Amino acid sequence: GGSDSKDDPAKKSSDNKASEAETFTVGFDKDFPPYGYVEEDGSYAGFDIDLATEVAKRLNLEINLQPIDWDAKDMELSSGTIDCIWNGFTINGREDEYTWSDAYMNNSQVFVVRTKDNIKSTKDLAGKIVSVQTDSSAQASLEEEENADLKASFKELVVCADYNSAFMDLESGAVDAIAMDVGVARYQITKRDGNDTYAVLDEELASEQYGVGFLKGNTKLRDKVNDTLKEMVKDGTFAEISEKWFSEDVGIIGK
Amino acid sequence: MSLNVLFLQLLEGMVTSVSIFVLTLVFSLPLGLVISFGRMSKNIIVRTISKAYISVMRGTPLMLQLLMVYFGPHFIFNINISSNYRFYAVIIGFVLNYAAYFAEIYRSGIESMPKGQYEAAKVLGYGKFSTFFRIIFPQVIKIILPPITNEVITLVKDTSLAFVIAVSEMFATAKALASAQASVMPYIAAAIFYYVFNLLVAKIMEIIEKKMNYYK
Amino acid sequence: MSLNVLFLQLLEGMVTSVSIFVLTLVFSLPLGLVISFGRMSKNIIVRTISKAYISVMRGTPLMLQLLMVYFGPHFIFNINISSNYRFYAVIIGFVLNYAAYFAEIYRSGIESMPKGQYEAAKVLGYGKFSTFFRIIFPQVIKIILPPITNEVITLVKDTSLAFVIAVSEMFATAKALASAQASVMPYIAAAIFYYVFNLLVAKIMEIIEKKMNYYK
Amino acid sequence: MNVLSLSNIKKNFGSIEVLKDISLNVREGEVMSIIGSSGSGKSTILRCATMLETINGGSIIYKGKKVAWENPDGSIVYANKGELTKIRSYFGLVFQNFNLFPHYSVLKNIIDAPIHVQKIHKEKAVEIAKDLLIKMGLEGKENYYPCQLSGGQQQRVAIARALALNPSILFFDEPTSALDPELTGEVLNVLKDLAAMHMTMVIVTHEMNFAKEVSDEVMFMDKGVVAQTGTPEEVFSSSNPRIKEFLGRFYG
Amino acid sequence: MNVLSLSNIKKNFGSIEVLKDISLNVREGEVMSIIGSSGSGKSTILRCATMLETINGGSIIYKGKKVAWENPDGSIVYANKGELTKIRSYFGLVFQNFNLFPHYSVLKNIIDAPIHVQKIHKEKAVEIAKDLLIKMGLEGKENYYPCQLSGGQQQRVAIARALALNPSILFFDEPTSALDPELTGEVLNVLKDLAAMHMTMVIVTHEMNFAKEVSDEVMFMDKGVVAQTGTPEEVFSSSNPRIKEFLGRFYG
Ligand SMILES: Nc1ncnc2c1ncn2[C@@H]1O[C@H](COP(=O)(O)OP(=O)(O)OP(=O)(O)O)[C@@H](O)[C@H]1O
Ligand SMILES: Nc1ncnc2c1ncn2[C@@H]1O[C@H](COP(=O)(O)OP(=O)(O)OP(=O)(O)O)[C@@H](O)[C@H]1O
Ligand SMILES: [Mg+2]
Ligand SMILES: [Mg+2]
Repeated sequence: GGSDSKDDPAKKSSDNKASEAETFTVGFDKDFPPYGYVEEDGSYAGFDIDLATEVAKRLNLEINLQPIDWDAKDMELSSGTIDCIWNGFTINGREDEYTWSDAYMNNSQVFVVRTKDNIKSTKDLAGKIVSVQTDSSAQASLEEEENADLKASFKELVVCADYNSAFMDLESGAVDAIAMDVGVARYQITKRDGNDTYAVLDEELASEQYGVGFLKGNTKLRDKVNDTLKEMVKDGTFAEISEKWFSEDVGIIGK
Repeated sequence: MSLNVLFLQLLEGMVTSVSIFVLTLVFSLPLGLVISFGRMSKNIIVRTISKAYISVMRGTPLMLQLLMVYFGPHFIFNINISSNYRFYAVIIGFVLNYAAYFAEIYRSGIESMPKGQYEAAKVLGYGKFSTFFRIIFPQVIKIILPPITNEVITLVKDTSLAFVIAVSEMFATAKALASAQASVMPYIAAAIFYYVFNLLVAKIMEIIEKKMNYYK
Repeated sequence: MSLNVLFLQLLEGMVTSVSIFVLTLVFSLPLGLVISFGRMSKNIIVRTISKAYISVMRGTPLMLQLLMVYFGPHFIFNINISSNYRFYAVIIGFVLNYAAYFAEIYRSGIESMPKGQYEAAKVLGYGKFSTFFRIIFPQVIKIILPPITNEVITLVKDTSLAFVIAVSEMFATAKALASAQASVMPYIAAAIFYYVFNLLVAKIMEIIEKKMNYYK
Repeated sequence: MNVLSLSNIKKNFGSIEVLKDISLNVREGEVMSIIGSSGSGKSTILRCATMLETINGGSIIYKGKKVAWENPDGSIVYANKGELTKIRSYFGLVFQNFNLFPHYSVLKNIIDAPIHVQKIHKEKAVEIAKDLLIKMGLEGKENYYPCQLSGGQQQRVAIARALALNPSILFFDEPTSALDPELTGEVLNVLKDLAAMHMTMVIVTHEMNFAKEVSDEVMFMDKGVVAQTGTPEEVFSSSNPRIKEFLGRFYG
Repeated sequence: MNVLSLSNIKKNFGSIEVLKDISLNVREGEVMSIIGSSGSGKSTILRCATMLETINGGSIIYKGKKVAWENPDGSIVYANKGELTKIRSYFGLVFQNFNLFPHYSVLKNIIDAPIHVQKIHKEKAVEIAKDLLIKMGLEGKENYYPCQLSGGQQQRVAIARALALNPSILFFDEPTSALDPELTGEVLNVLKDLAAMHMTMVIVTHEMNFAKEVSDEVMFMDKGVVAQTGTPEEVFSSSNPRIKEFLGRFYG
């Protein structure tokens, strides 16, 4: 168990950060559009990136966007090399592992299928091969007790490395469905330039909330960010950013 | 979570890793020999093709080669691929890649054989086939064991690349566990597995080397 | 997105990859020599430590070593690490790892030197230092160039491991672009980069080998 | 009857003419020594005769069977593969550096070719090999590896290996170079025994004493041509200035 | 004056006594040949005298300076490092297989030690080297590499390399084995020239003719002991049965 040993350095590094307090280092997965990814010109973009940038500006902190290897996120956070994880980061199931901001948007896990396959509901997935990204919320949901029957009905659950290869798997017929975050699913489907090729099942696998994760105990920074987010909701900036990425206001903070 | 429990959880991944390891060796060692013949062929076309093959296989990342082998049939020939093909694709990709490395090792060994051994065999009436397999190759094996050992040890660690086409070997499992438990223990378990596996491989190779030392 | 634009995109990553490559070689080649001396030392403590070092470095995945080097200071000594340390950690990790491989290559080369060369130098009055650096080492270099080339080519591809501690080298950039654009083109561009880089490295090593061929 | 006839052999390496016009005949039971200074082409003759090098002119005939001959247009033709395989069994060659197979024991070195080339039954091959080992004074060394033997012993294994195939003629390339006087004596005694058994032999040697003592015929080579051939007495008392110069030290 | 005195030298390899009780004195300007059968310990004597092996008993003295001696308790002491470095410059050794430095040109092989060991100025070293090359008949070979030279030429480079350090005594281990009669003659002539120049030399050789002709003293070794020492006439007409047997072939 590593949770005990984590408490002590946590305080220390958060104190330290407070005294420096010049920069705001945001850890994110640059492989996770539309929340965080690399633009054609090499800059980082995404819904969460825009939010974090705005928050930093209001707090008078210099934003430092740090793409990280998702597998190393906990080590990055506990060693103090990043101040928070902000990147479509699911609160549910991780409530005790981080100090969280308020949830700022809802997310759901859905199934993406090929349109021509005539899969309309999760029942139709019986006997099919379903792909899920390793260490994703969708995988966590499928491992849960309440979804045991659904999972058992699949012919096989394939754990893949990234969504790019998962979509190639779907396209080439090796898998029949991908369980994934709806936002990412929409982005990938649009990008893949074939709204007709893929469909998202209406039936959701699970729903959950995204939040900003801080090192356990770092309430000081969490409070500042939280207050700023609320302020942004109030003056409409949050809605504006949301419209830009999702054509609607997805915000749930302060509502 | 104790190391014991952890190892149990990693067990399935370990079996996959070891299978990839064993199957790769079983097929790439002979294939490498065939390619080394091509590389040394007098026929310029065969030689050029073998040379290009070795160059590309050694010059591009194995990870990309695995993606190619797995997705290639669909994207190039528009064939629907089945999920069962994953594991085969991993083996094919590893075999094709390692055969290129082994081919160069064989070549260096074969080319270092003194001409006198060929000449002695020729004068004694051996044909080309028996000259190679009775006289030359057994001696080549002795010479090339150390570089082969190097490649084999690299292979132990390379098995982790299989996850790029969703074959869950040991390291992928360890990574997932590390995330889920927000702990570095699975990594440590993985390191121990690799280290022990490597020690084992090194020990076996050492024994083979010793066995070969009955002469010279 | 055209290949041109893509390459521009990947350029920054390439610079990182090449820097890792060059710095690793610059430091690990001499360090490897020092370790090989340790490995051949008459002092059993020095020899055992060197042996263990080599065994662990070659026996565990480089990826884990990078994580250790970067996060170790914090988790073990409770030192605050800064983000600037990332790149240094990558270099330290690569250097420590590759030095172990180079050490074994040096050792094999040094041990293969005929005793007569040492004896000739001794009778002529050379001291230990000049015997090694004037007589033995220049000849060792010639012998070990091929295995060194193998390691160097592996290093080209290993640079992609740097992303585990968030140093965005070329391959990580390619992967991110592939995700953002839902396309395999960045992968292909990456493959071309590796291939060309490797060709270049192989060519340079070939030229050095030719230069060394002025004797024997 | 001639076991071997070389006629007008020419051999070039690139633009260098190493053998210019070499003819020699070896009769059954005859011992011929080839002497001459370094680089004169002695080894090359043996290599051409044993088909390790292809000739550029002339003809090679073993026991009346043509190995290679000149077409009217001057090009060289070799006999077909089957024929050559058969002719290979007529001769044996003991290399200057022996070229034993290091991964085979002494016994295996001797029996491997009989078993796998001549398809002789294994028991038979072992019997022949053991006989030869006794003859060569190597009794009890069956299971040694070449690296465990002294130079002289290795050489005797190489001779046994060649003899096991029951050749009609045996070639030796400098069988005693790099041996000390005692070992040299030992090896030369083996050759003398073979001569006494009427083994047909061609020996390239620097041992003038031996050439004089054991040969029926001596051939002196100089820069790719035969300077003189004859009985040992004829050659060693030759008035040819090149031969006199070469032998100078010997009588020194 | 004795350039070298070995007294009661003992040398074991593990439990094998290779040198049992060897004493010899080499006077200035003297040429001593060591003969004897293979394995009798000839090379080992040279290796002990040149400090390539440490002795297990006895003493070594060069020009009155003690290199190694026995303590009262029988243990062997060597002189200190500085002293040994100085004494090393008194002798040169030409190895049986030459041991030239393959990565250095002929010139560099000769001048490297004078420049880097004896700290002689480069121009001076080159001058000395060129003189020696002329003396050895190697003019114009300065920029060749050892691999481009014949065996005889390599040997002469090895001699020049040893002479360039201006030693008081020169050791040779089988300088002519594996050379053809002509090259042998050539190398022996070089040694004769050195003898004529009153170079002090100890030569292990299988060339009885040469030993007889050029030596002031001949030492016959047998199984780690000195069977006889004396003038060539004395040794070559010895009544010792072992010597007679060994020389048998020579007179044969
Ligand atoms: N494969 C080759 N390519 C080019 N030249 C060669 C080759 N083999 C031999 N020669 C040359 O042919 C000439 C004769 O060589 P050969 O080996 O027959 O001489 P040799 O009489 O046996 O000499 P030695 O007594 O030194 O063995 C030499 O000048 C040699 O350099
Ligand atoms: N390093 C060693 N370890 C063990 N035994 C050795 C070693 N060096 C030499 N010997 C043994 O010592 C004995 C004398 O060897 P040495 O080389 O001095 O003989 P030699 O008279 O020079 O013979 P040759 O004429 O064959 O050169 C031999 O029996 C040899 O096997
Ligand atoms: Mg020859
Ligand atoms: Mg000796």
